[in-house]
Amino acid sequence: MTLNAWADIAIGAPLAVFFAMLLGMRAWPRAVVGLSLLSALAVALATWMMALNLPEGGFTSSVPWAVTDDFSVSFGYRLTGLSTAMACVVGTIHLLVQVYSVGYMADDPHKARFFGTLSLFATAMLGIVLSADLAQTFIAWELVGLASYLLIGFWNAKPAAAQAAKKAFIMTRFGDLGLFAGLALMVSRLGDLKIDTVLLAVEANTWEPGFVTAIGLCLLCGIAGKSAQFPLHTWLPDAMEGPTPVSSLLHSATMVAAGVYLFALLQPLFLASEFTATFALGLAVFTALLAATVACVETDMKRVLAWSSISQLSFMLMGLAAGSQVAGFFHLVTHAGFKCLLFLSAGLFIHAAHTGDLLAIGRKVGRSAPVAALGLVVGCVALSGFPGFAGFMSKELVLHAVHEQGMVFYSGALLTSALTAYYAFRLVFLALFDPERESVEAHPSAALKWQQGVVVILAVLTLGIGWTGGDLARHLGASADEAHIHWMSSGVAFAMVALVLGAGLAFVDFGRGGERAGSFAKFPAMHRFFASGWGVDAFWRTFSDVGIAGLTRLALLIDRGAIDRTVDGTGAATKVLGGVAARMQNGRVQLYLSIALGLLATGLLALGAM
Amino acid sequence: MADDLNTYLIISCALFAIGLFGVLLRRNLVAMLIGVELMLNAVIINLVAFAKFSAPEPVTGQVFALFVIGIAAAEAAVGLSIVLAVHKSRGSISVDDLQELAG
Amino acid sequence: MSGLIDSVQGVLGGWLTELVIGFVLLAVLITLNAMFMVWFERKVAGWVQGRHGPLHHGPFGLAQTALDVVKLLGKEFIIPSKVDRPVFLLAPIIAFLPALAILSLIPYSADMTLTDAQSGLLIVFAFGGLSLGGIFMGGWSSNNKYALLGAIRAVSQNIAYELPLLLSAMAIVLMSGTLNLTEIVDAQAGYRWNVFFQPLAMLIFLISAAAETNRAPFDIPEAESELVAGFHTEYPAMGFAVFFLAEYTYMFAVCAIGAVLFLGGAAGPLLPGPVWLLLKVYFLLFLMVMARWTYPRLRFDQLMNLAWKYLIPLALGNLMLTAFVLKLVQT
Amino acid sequence: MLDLALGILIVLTFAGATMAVVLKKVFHNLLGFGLSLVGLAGISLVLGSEFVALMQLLIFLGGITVAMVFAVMMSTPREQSEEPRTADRVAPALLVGAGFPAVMIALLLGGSFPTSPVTEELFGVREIGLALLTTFELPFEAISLLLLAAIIGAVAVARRTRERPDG
Amino acid sequence: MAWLDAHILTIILMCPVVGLGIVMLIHNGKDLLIKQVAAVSSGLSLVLSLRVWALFDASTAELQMVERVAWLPSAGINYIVGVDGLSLAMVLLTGIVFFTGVLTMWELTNRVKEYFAFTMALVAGVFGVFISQDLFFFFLFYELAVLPMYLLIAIWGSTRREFAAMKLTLFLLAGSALLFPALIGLAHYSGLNTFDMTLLAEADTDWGGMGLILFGFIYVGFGVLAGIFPFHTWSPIGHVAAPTAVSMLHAGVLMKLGAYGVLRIGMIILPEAMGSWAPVIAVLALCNILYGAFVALGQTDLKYMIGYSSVSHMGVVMLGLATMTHAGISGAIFQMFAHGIMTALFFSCVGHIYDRTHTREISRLGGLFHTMPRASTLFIIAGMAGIGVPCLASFWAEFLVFVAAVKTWPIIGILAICGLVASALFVLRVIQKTFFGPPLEAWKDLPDISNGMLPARLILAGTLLVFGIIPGLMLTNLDESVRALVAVLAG
Repeated sequence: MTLNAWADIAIGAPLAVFFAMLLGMRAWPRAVVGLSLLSALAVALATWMMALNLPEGGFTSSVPWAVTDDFSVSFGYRLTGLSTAMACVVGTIHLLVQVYSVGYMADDPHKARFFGTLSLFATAMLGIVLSADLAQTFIAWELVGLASYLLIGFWNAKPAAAQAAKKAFIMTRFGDLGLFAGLALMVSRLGDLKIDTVLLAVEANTWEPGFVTAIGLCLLCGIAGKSAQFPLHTWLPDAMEGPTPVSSLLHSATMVAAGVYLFALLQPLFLASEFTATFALGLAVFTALLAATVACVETDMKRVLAWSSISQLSFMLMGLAAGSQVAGFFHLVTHAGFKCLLFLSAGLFIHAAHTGDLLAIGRKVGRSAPVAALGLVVGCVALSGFPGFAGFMSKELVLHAVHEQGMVFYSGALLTSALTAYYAFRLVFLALFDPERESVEAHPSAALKWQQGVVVILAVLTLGIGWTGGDLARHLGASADEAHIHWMSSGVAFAMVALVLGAGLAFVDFGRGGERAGSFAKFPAMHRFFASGWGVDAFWRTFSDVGIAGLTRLALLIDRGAIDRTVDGTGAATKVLGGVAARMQNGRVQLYLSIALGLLATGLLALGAM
Repeated sequence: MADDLNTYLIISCALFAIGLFGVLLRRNLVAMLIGVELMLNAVIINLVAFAKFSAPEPVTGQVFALFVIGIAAAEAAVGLSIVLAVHKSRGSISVDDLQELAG
Repeated sequence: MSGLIDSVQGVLGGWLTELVIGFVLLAVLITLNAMFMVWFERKVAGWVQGRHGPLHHGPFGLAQTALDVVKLLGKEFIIPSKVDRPVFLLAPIIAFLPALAILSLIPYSADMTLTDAQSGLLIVFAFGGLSLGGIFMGGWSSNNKYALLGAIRAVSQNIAYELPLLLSAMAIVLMSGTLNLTEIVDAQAGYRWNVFFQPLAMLIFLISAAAETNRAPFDIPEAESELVAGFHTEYPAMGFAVFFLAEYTYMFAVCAIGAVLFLGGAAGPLLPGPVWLLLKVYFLLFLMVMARWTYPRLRFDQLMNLAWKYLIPLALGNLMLTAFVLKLVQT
Repeated sequence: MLDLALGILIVLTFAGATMAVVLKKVFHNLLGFGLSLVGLAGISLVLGSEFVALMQLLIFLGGITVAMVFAVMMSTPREQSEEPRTADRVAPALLVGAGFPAVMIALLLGGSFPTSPVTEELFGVREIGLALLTTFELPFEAISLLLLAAIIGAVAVARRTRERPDG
Repeated sequence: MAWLDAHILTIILMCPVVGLGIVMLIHNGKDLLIKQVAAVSSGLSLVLSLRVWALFDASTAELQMVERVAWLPSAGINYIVGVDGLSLAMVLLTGIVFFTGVLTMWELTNRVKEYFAFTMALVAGVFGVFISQDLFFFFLFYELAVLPMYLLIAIWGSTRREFAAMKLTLFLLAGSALLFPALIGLAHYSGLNTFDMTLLAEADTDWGGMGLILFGFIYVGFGVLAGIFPFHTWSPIGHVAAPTAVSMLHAGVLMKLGAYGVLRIGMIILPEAMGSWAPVIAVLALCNILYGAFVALGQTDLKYMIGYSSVSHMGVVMLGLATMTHAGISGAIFQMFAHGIMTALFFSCVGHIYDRTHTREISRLGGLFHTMPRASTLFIIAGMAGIGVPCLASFWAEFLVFVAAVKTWPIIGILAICGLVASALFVLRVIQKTFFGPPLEAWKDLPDISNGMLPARLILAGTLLVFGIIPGLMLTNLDESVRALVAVLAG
């Protein structure tokens, strides 16, 4: 089978599931689930086949989709090392999440809708990844937004879920405006948006620097929206209202990864403008720090993970913005693995505890769920950057790249690593080592087997994935050296120090029992500040309440006060004029006749004069 | 004089003027109707005159004059029936008493 | 006499002279006719009612009417105080003149016509309508409610019967293809009188004619028992005489037209044309007089019903049938 | 000769028309109107339109005027008080009545109409009849429909009030 | 079949006319029969418009399926019908909305005969406008389409229906008052003394300043119907008052008449004037987009919200036309089509909800997703189309328009793109408040869209999807015609 066919399968199979669901297969949920699993399997297979059979120099194919004289949009696949690697991540994670969901959603009456939409999610994400045309990317990008909207709001009877879904959609849409504007700006210089065309144009360096910067910033806006960077990140923690498998998929391989992937894809464009690159780097460092501090004080398990995702996404962007595609992308891959693991484990915990509150989980479940605990430990160790584990390997590369960009960024990144270690171990300690643990009865269920199986598989994967850096770099077309860790460098040493400091503080705060409030609580003002997410959420709420609502009120005021009043005023004026005319309509035929003849005479005179 | 078109047109205009004057002056419905009929007759003179002097086919003007006569008859029929109806309902046929539509 | 004519001719020109002479002759004819008719009516009435009628003055009482005229001429012409004077005075003349005009159009023989108008028949009807003017002027100006009621009756009756009159005549126009009275007579040459082809039309014509001339049984405008004397209640002496004259003239004219239309006009064997015409006219007049003394007067609503519900539809049907048959014959 | 005839007719017409408008009693107006119609028919005759002239007599005089007389007799008591003829009523009527035709006459004299050679030939009833049934068949039919409608309408209008005796 | 193909446009026009005639002959009480006649007539016109679509030759910009009958040659008025790429989509749109509109009103019980008679008169007018190639007939049909609106709203409407109907009628008549002199002016000042639009377009008349004035008249006159800012207020109020299918026709088809008129008469006949007016049009279109979206955001009534969203979307159409580029104009026409289908779907869902709950207040609704999954899903599809979600037809339209706008007027274009967020805001807000959340007790047992009433909505949703996934269906047909137009506009 050709690469094109595999790509067709990767995109088409899940889409078919979605349409089947939409067009009435909802009535047979089990069939949908089966079909969905089958398609996920096909997708995973296809992505791996593409990656393994990728010819030297990549593969491109496209057919015209929407053609106009000014520009055209094509539908096609552009398979490169980057895209196939990403596709593998998406395909694999998607498969695992689907399998996990079989157990997780076993009792939900709407599971057909769930699996259908999940498939749409995969289609959309793969659409982004495999796309040969930025317009197609944009379309898929929007579809990802739609699918995430539907999934986050899956339990839409819950007002919080509906609200979160709306928030996610609107905030990412804010970013998409930038993306759209950037694309539109590009189209004003190019005939089409094929990625090759764009990259060639960037390479040719024919655009004036200001224009490149403008495009870069616009695109960055879109990336910030999708990948939850400051200031468009607040939707992500709220998105935890969705079912856990969704969170897992959303955070690891799809949606948020899309932004990072786009950055990686168009890296030359961003790097072409020094300002854009530096700005992106600065933004990433700032976001990473912000998110990490919030994660340190957050008490809901999934929200901790969400903030951690934001922070880790910033790390990826740091790597990319610093110029290292391998570093940034490798971190994406490893993060996909361990974050997925963490979420799925969290899902098990929450399933058992019926709550997401960390302290409650520690008290109610703790170590009595061994598989979940295993997942949590492996995931957190990887997250914290423990040497030899996945997180460490990729993060080290990122730090290395950032180091070259200046000490300010590097120190910020380093501080973030320390905080990462702190909140990762805080999570472990709070969840597993609660001295006041209650006794719990286990809930053995057949459905749980699916989930536990997936967690175990992922844990194994996470353990191994850190060592694939060299292969990945080669697959991306770089030398394996780029993924090589210089164990004996000062960078590793600094990282180790950060890890030890962070983990140590976590152990001091939470490892030994006690009040379990943490060091941050000792500075209440700072704690409050962090807990409120640095006030960004409040800012957006104010923006929405004052800015948008104000504009709305203004528009309404104009509409009702000015325009409608003018219009109705015209009506009233007509009425008055009508009253005047009615006076003339006094029932005297003679008057009418005189008027008519007067007009006629005037007309005749005018005609005579002509 | 008798073979000059303008003579007849002026006759017609003058007759029209008298009719118009009548319509405007009088308040009696029948008298107003008479004025209207005079105006119609002015038109007939016009048509017949043009038929003689300038129409390519004289018969056309005459035919139109006949149509005008026919319409005048119809108008008179309806007008007079209205006069009778008005008289029956208000006992007067002066337009001064018929101003309910005045605004 | 001929000298006088020539001298007049010298002054006025040929056709005008002819006209003047013609009208003078007509005036004579009219006067004689009226006088004769009054006598004739009284005689027929007497005959119908089994009595004698006028007897004492002249042979068969023929001078009776002449004496009546003298009496009328000698009477005082009283004008009531509240009448509309000009109209009151004008009314009898207006009533009389159109009848005279009609008589001028009758072809008295093949070549004896005062005016041989192309649309003679139309002119006849146009003037026929005019004679009504005298009646309503008289009725309205008299300032008398009987007179006004009589005028109103006359007007509505005339409007109603004008239609069947015209329609029945139109059937003849269709058959002869002309409006010229002489040509209509010519079309009946060889005793192909229209009465044989159009008996219904003639019947309608006669009935309508009686109504138009306010003759009994259609004499409700002057119904003595209801309206005293109708529209001429207030007229004394000569005024009354002229109205009387007008009525008999009009009767004569209508019958003359009837003779022209249905009875072949002046055509007839042996005798000269005018004689034949007079014979036919007086035959028709005899019919009308007979009708007067035979039938009771109609009520107003019966009168209207007769016109609108019977005569007009019948006349229309007759007209359409005629047109249809003519088309059939032509093709 | 023709000029003389025309002159007499014009005098007749305008005398009648003036009576028709100025006299205060409607009945007199009608008589004036009748007089004017006779003059008008004569003018038509002078213009060679015999048939039109006859129709003017037959329909206007024999039909419309008589109908009007009928209406007057039915509706106007003789002693009905006459409308006041004050200056504020006469002046505007005079103004418009004179002004509009003045404009027309001014325009008329200002320009000239294209004239074709005068046809002396009299167009008789036959030609008019043919024209009515060929070229002008549609308007002819329309007129007949109009008349029908007018008759029905007149009857309906006159009758409706009869059903409302107290109206 | 050949005869049919040769006269297909006239036959399409005749479908509603004949339907109207038959309906008028049916006895008043036989509602079902009347509805069946209406359905057959509308179905036939839909089938025929599909046939037109199939017959259409996309490789030429010429008018196709032309029929020409001399009517008043002396006045330059002829009955000319024909379609090119610009009107093709509109004909299909009318067919679809007409058919689905009739099906949507299947449950009508109040004065059925009159309702369908007026609807068919309206649709006949709409078809006429879209296929007329003669200014006189164009105007005639335009008026025919506009006037039944008054009765349809005033008789079968709801909230403040008389007021709304009157306001709407006055607005549209005011527009017509501008149009009529403009159309006469076109025929007169062209010096050709013809109303034939093709001839007028081909003549190289030098319009000069008169062209600017005429274009202004045409733009405002038609623009009133297209709901251009600030002449839009009649539109939402009319939507609110109108019964369901009338709203569908109103927003789906009637408002398109306005934009189509500007395109067909203004731009094609007066290209130079269009060039001068374009900036004004673009700025007003931007006002429409942003302003409409913000006002929509402030609405509490479902139909008002959709009404203002239409204002916003019509802004996209006008913006596309104002770019005067191939992509922009194609996008504008695509948007006319897509928006027509989309609002029809919107209103048919809202109509269903209103019929069941008897309220359209957003604050009184909630959790309908669980009681009416079908209606909700369809509404959400329409909503997603409204905010330009890909794979639904309007995405392509907006994409093309905005990209072209950024190219022609970068600032206006980028500001217009911001409108997308605003529209996303109000659509999502309404979905969240109306359909999501816990199901309310009051609406718990309300029936969903029945199987019988579903097909109409499915046709609409399906059309959105098909054209969203295969935009080429639309763009290929537009290609040549728009190219010719752009060439004219470029001088």
